[in-house]
Amino acid sequence: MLPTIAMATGFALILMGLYGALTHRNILRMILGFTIASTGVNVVLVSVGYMPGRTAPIMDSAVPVADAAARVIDPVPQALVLTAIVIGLGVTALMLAYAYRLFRIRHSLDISKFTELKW
Amino acid sequence: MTFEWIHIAYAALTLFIVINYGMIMTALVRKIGARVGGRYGIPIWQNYIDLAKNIALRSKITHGVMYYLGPVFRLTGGVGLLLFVPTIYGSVMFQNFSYAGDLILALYFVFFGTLGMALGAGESGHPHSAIGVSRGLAQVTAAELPLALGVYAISLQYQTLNITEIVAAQQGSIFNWTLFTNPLTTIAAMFAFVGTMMRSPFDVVLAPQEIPIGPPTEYHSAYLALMQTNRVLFPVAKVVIYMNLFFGGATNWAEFAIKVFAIYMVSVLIGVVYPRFRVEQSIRFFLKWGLPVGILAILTV
Amino acid sequence: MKDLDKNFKKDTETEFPLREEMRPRKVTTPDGQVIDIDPLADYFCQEAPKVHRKSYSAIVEGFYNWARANSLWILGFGTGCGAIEMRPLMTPRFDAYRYGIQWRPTPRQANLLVISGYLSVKTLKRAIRAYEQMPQPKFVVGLGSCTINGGMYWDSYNTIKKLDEYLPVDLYIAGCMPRPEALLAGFMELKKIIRKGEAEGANKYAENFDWYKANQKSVIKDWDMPDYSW
Amino acid sequence: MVSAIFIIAAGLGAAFLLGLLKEDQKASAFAITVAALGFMSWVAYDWAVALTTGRAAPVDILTAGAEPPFAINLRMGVAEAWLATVIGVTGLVSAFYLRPALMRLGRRAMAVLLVMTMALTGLVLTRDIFNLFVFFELVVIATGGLVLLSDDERAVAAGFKYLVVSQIISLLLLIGIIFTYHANGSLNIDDIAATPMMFTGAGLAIFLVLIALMLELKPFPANGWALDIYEAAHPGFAAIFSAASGTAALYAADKIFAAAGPDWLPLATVLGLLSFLGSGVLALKQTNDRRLLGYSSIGQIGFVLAVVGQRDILGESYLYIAGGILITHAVAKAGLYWLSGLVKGRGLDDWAVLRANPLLVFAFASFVAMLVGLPPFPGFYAKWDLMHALAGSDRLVVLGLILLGALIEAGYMFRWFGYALKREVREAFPGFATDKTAVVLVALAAGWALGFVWGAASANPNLLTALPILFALAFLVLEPLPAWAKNILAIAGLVGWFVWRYPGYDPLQMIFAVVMILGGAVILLASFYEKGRRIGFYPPTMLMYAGLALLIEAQTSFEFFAAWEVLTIGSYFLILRGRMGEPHALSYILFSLGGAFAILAGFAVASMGVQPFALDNLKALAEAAVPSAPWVFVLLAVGFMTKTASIGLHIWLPGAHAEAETDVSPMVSGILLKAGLFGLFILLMNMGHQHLWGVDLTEVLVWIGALSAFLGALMAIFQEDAKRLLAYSSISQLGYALFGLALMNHVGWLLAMMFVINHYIYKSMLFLAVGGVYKRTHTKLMYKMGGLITLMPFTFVSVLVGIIAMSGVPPLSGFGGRWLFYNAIMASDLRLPMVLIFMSGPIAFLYLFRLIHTIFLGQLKDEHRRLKEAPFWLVVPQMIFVLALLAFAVLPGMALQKVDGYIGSFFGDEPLIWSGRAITSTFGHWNPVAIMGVIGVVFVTVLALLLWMNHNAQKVKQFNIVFSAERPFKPQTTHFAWNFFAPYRKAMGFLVMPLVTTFWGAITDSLHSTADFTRRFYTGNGQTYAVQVLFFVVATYLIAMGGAS
Repeated sequence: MLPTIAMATGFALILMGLYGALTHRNILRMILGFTIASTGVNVVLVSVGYMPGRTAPIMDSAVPVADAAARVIDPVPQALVLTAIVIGLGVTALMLAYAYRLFRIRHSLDISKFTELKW
Repeated sequence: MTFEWIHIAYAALTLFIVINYGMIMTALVRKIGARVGGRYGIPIWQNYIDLAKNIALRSKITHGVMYYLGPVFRLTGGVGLLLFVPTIYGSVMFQNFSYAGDLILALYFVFFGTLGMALGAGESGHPHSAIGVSRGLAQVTAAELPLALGVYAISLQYQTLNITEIVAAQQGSIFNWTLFTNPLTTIAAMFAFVGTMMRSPFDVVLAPQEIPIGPPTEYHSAYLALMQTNRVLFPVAKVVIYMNLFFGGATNWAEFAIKVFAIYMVSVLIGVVYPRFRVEQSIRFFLKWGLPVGILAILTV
Repeated sequence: MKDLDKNFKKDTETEFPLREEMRPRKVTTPDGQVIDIDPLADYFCQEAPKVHRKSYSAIVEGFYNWARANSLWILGFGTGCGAIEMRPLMTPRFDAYRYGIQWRPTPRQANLLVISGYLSVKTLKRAIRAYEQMPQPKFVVGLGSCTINGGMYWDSYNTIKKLDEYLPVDLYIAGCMPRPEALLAGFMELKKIIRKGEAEGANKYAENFDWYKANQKSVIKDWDMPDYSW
Repeated sequence: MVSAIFIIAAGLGAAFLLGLLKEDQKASAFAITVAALGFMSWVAYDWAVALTTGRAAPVDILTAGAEPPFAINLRMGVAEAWLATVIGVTGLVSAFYLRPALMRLGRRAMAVLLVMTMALTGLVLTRDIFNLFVFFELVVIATGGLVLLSDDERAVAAGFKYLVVSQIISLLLLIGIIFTYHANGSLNIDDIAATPMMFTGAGLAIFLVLIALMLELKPFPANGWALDIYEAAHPGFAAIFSAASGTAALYAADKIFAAAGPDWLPLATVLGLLSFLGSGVLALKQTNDRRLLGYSSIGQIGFVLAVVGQRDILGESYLYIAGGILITHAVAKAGLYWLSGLVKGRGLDDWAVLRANPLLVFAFASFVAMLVGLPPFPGFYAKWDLMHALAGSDRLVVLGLILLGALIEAGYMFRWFGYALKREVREAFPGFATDKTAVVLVALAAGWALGFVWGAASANPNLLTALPILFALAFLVLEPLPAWAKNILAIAGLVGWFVWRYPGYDPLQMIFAVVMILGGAVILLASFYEKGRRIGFYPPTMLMYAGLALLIEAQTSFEFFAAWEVLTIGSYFLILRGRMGEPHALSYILFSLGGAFAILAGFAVASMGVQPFALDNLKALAEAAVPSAPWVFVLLAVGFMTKTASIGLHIWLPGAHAEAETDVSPMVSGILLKAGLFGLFILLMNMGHQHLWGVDLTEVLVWIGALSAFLGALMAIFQEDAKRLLAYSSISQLGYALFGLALMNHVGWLLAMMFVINHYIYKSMLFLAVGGVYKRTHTKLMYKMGGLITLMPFTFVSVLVGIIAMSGVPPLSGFGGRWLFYNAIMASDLRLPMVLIFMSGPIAFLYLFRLIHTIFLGQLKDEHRRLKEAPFWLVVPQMIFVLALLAFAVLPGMALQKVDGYIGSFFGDEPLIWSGRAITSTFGHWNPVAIMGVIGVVFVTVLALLLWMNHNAQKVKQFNIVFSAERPFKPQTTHFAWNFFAPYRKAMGFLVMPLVTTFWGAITDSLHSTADFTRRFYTGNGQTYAVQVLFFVVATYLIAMGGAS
């Protein structure tokens, strides 16, 4: 049940984020939308790897290495999420930097004003 | 057949006969025309006198080399055409140089004189000459078409391109003539015949007052004399081809004289009856009437 | 009644300018070179007419003269009202063809120039050109009194009076106008002259070329052509 | 061997190392960057060589010390190694190219460049899909950074749009990855391959991964964002973006497609073809060079994607084919972007400045040829193999669409090349930066080297080792020599080749070799008149002759096709040299390539994918009555008929021949057209009568030949331009030859053979003559000339002899053709087409007379009074031709008797009997010597007579004409020349309405308007692009599912 709710929440976040990113003209709002969407993706990632009744895949005294495979949840999605978050951060930072440069050029954050390149 | 020196003498004899025949016949035709109009007409020797007069002229001009050569080409074309076609069927003497080539040679050699004349007239620099040439060439492309088809049809009919063999196939009875065995082809070819004899209705090439007689407008004296000679020789040579292909050829000079005269008169009769066509009118005429007959001829043969 | 009275004669004091197209000019060739063009010298043969001797043999010349007499080709060039009298000659009633007389549309092929009546100065220029372009031997027949002494135009400001001051006339046919019968009779007379070998007008023209030219030029105002039209 | 992990390590390490440097140590930073990139390239190259030569085996590099799937693994195989080399070298070379920009922005920018290169290599090497995602994101970030290198402010917006779309792609990719993992429990690509997923359930997951990867390939139409990058980014980066990024992304997609299984391949095929065609059409309307290159990149990547879609049938040659196209594209596109950095203006015609450096023009030409897939570059070999594989598996639609796409690409690329060569340079030119030029030349060298490698690896002969081609290419090096020296070499080469090769020729090859090789040498005599160095003339000329030389000797379909392409390229550059040659050269190359592609398709279908395919096998194909045989016939015939310019495919010819240079016109008309006839000879000799829907195809050819002969002649008579007149006449003459061939009887073939010789002689002669006149008068309009006979007597004689021969008037050789023609049609069952031929004969007479009259006769114009005879070296070959024509007229047996026997061996009959000098056929006889003799004697006699009577004629001048007793006004108004056959136009003009031109014009117009309409789709708004991407994904999914269910 729990993974399903998490996954549904994740997809809902993705859709909300995308909707926000694609309907708002303000570049900052768009970036925010994408951040929300990538958070949603992360939730989905985690929910896919979750198994009910198991513990976190951390090899310490609580979980001996010998029976780890039976007691921990799948560690791979967790690792993926960590990586994805880091990358998401990088991309968001870059987008914000771009937003700054764009504002410097045109004194506007309206995406529809940057259409000199077309056709 | 191979070449022997005596052939030259024979050829000269043919040429002599045909030129004299042509001189008299064309004068006679004019005389007949005059009589029909109620006139007495020119003396029968008038062609000879005109020829002598033109040769006797004292001052001459030349516009250049091609101008000079034009009449030479013209007469060579006429003489050659005559000599490449057997004149009298069955006679060794009057086979001329027909071993040099067949019907196709005759068909294409017709253009030799035309080309030379056109070049000569061109070099005279006279715009009227060029206009005449332009008209003549334009008209002849359409006029020759039925003949080409007719020739194709009879070579299919007789399965040969050899004129002697074609004449041989028509011997025996008058009903063996192509005229009767293949009337469509004959009609098609006669379109071309009438179209290329420089007589009305197809003589806008020469329009005497508009473009003073067209291509030869600058020619005079001996040039003109050569062209006059060709003017009597060439039609006869051409008629000989038609005679051989469609009217059973000739086995002796009397038959030759009668048949050539009769065939020649076809164009004369049409000429005195019909008024002149403009060039595009005559092109359309040949495409509308001559071409379908020609196509029928090659399809039905 | 000479032509050369002062009302009629050309003003020779002031030079009449050449027509624009006959004036010397400079032309650039495709290669960019500038060349001089003198139309009169470049376009026209400048030779004077030659006197052509008779054939060495009297028999040949006799034969030639017979042929010339029996093959008279008239240049179809009507100058005055007499031109109308030429046409009936082709009809069944007169039928000049039986005498070997025919009409040709180009001077190159004609031997006989018929000046058929009065000759205005403008037409004279054309008649001279046509005459000069005919090959020798060539004959001139003057038709009617206008060619003899000006006739009814004796005091005209614009027509010449005596044709033989400009062209060598072989024969006049008098009358105003002469009937076709008179023309035929005249041509018969011309034939006789030719047969006798006396119709040497072309040689006379060549021999007295300067005199003829001076006369011609004294009445023709814009002489925009070479002295002799070949 | 250094482990491949060091490529990645070196990239990352150097990037970190740069962080330690001080901001102002730019030179050392750059040195480190270059060293790192050099190291990366070297490692990759080392691997590539080792793997290719078999010194090393492919290895998996395990990270984190565990086997997959528990750890990420990288794989170094042949493909990976070569692609990593391409990426590394592109990065390295671009670093040099970007040096000023990098120095300006400092070590950070250099680090980003290193990361970019590293990440792209990683994309290629990794076998783990999540790792793939990571490298992708690195590429995105690095791209975002490098876009800012541009001086163009608009690049910032472009980069942002790119980031927006990248966000969406990464969302899709991540979701796809996690569910793929969920479905089969592994992130390792090889594990995914072990459990292929169908279109259901987990299929959606793999679909998301695939579509995300394909979106990275910028598929049409969801690619507006990428085009903006291409247009606005620094060209040095655009080169990386196109060459390296494209290559890496494509290889990544390929890995997943390999894993996903063959069911997904149609998706790649469809999307690939859509991109290839769609961006090709849109590129037609582009005016900005970089955006055009962007479209071209997308198209090419689409092409490779389509090839990926065929991997199930390509088998072992997959790497060779896909790699060949991919690498050619990478090199060419990088080269072109680097070139674009040398050009200041952004318009296509601004590239005219390249003319300042012939080497750069050569580079441009090479890159264009690479993109279009012309020999000797890898794309050519790859395309050849690909087409054969497609034909072998009956994927004819794909085959057709790929060829269509290639043709469209050739259209805009060659148009652009034409601008560069012919348009005016608008502004003063400062000169090229040496380092950037050097970078371009590196790409050029790489392209040619790859051409050699691919040729060597090909199962077919390597073109770059063919002696004639090497000889032609040698002239590139010899360009600094003066023209006369090169000309001597060229002639010596041609003659030498002929002398060396002719003992091995059969009579048919012999005739064509004499016309093409020796004939070429004779025409080259005319080239001696050119002074100076004549840069750019000899390489294409000799390339054309090389193609012809190889064509004659071709044994297999590959040799034939390669030779065909080579001669096409050579002749294209030759035609382009003409003063007004630009549009005509373009239509020439398009028709020629269209025809070549038809030939390629024909051979591919004929061979059913089996190589090598000997040309003789066509016969087996016909005898076995394979159902595809008539189609092969049609394709090959259409291909050859584009070269012979048969009616319907003729519109390129008049301009191309008329606007060419004086000595080029006879080459392309007298010689080049014969290549088409040679092809038709081969085709008909082997395949004979083919029936399609009950119609005998040779009868169709007869009709086409007759129509060409007729309409060509008819159009010729209305031309005012002398060279155009001759060009249309070529259409007509080649129509005759085609007609004779298609009659499929002995005499008909002999007729065609005679036309090959005759047409070569008289058309070369006439073109040289008219060219000589053009040299003097500076005009080709005939009515502006006149009366040149006394000024140019030799030229006049050659024209006179030429037109007598051509019109078929005895006694010259044209009559022989007419005589054979009648004998041929007598032996045929066809009747109606003859009507057209009968008409065209006299019509030819019309235009020929017009040619000689309006130029040489009539009134001389003022400005031409001082003209001289044509240059000596133009007259020399003409006089040789005159003698040849006379000799051929008297002794036709000299050339024809052997051929007659040879043709007899095909038909098994002997219709002609050669006795002494006379020839007798079944129907008639022809004695050339007797004809010449009779005409000669009569002519001389009559002339003597005239001289005796008229020897004393007075020579007069041009205005001494009877002019109704007036005198002419001016020569211009006295010369009757303009609209010479006005009555003919009144009667027959309706037949020469430009229907064919209108037809082809409508096709190009509709393509252009489609492009103009469609490109409005790219609004420039980043959000719109993002929405388009989403729609594209959804639509593709729905269609794919619909197609699968």
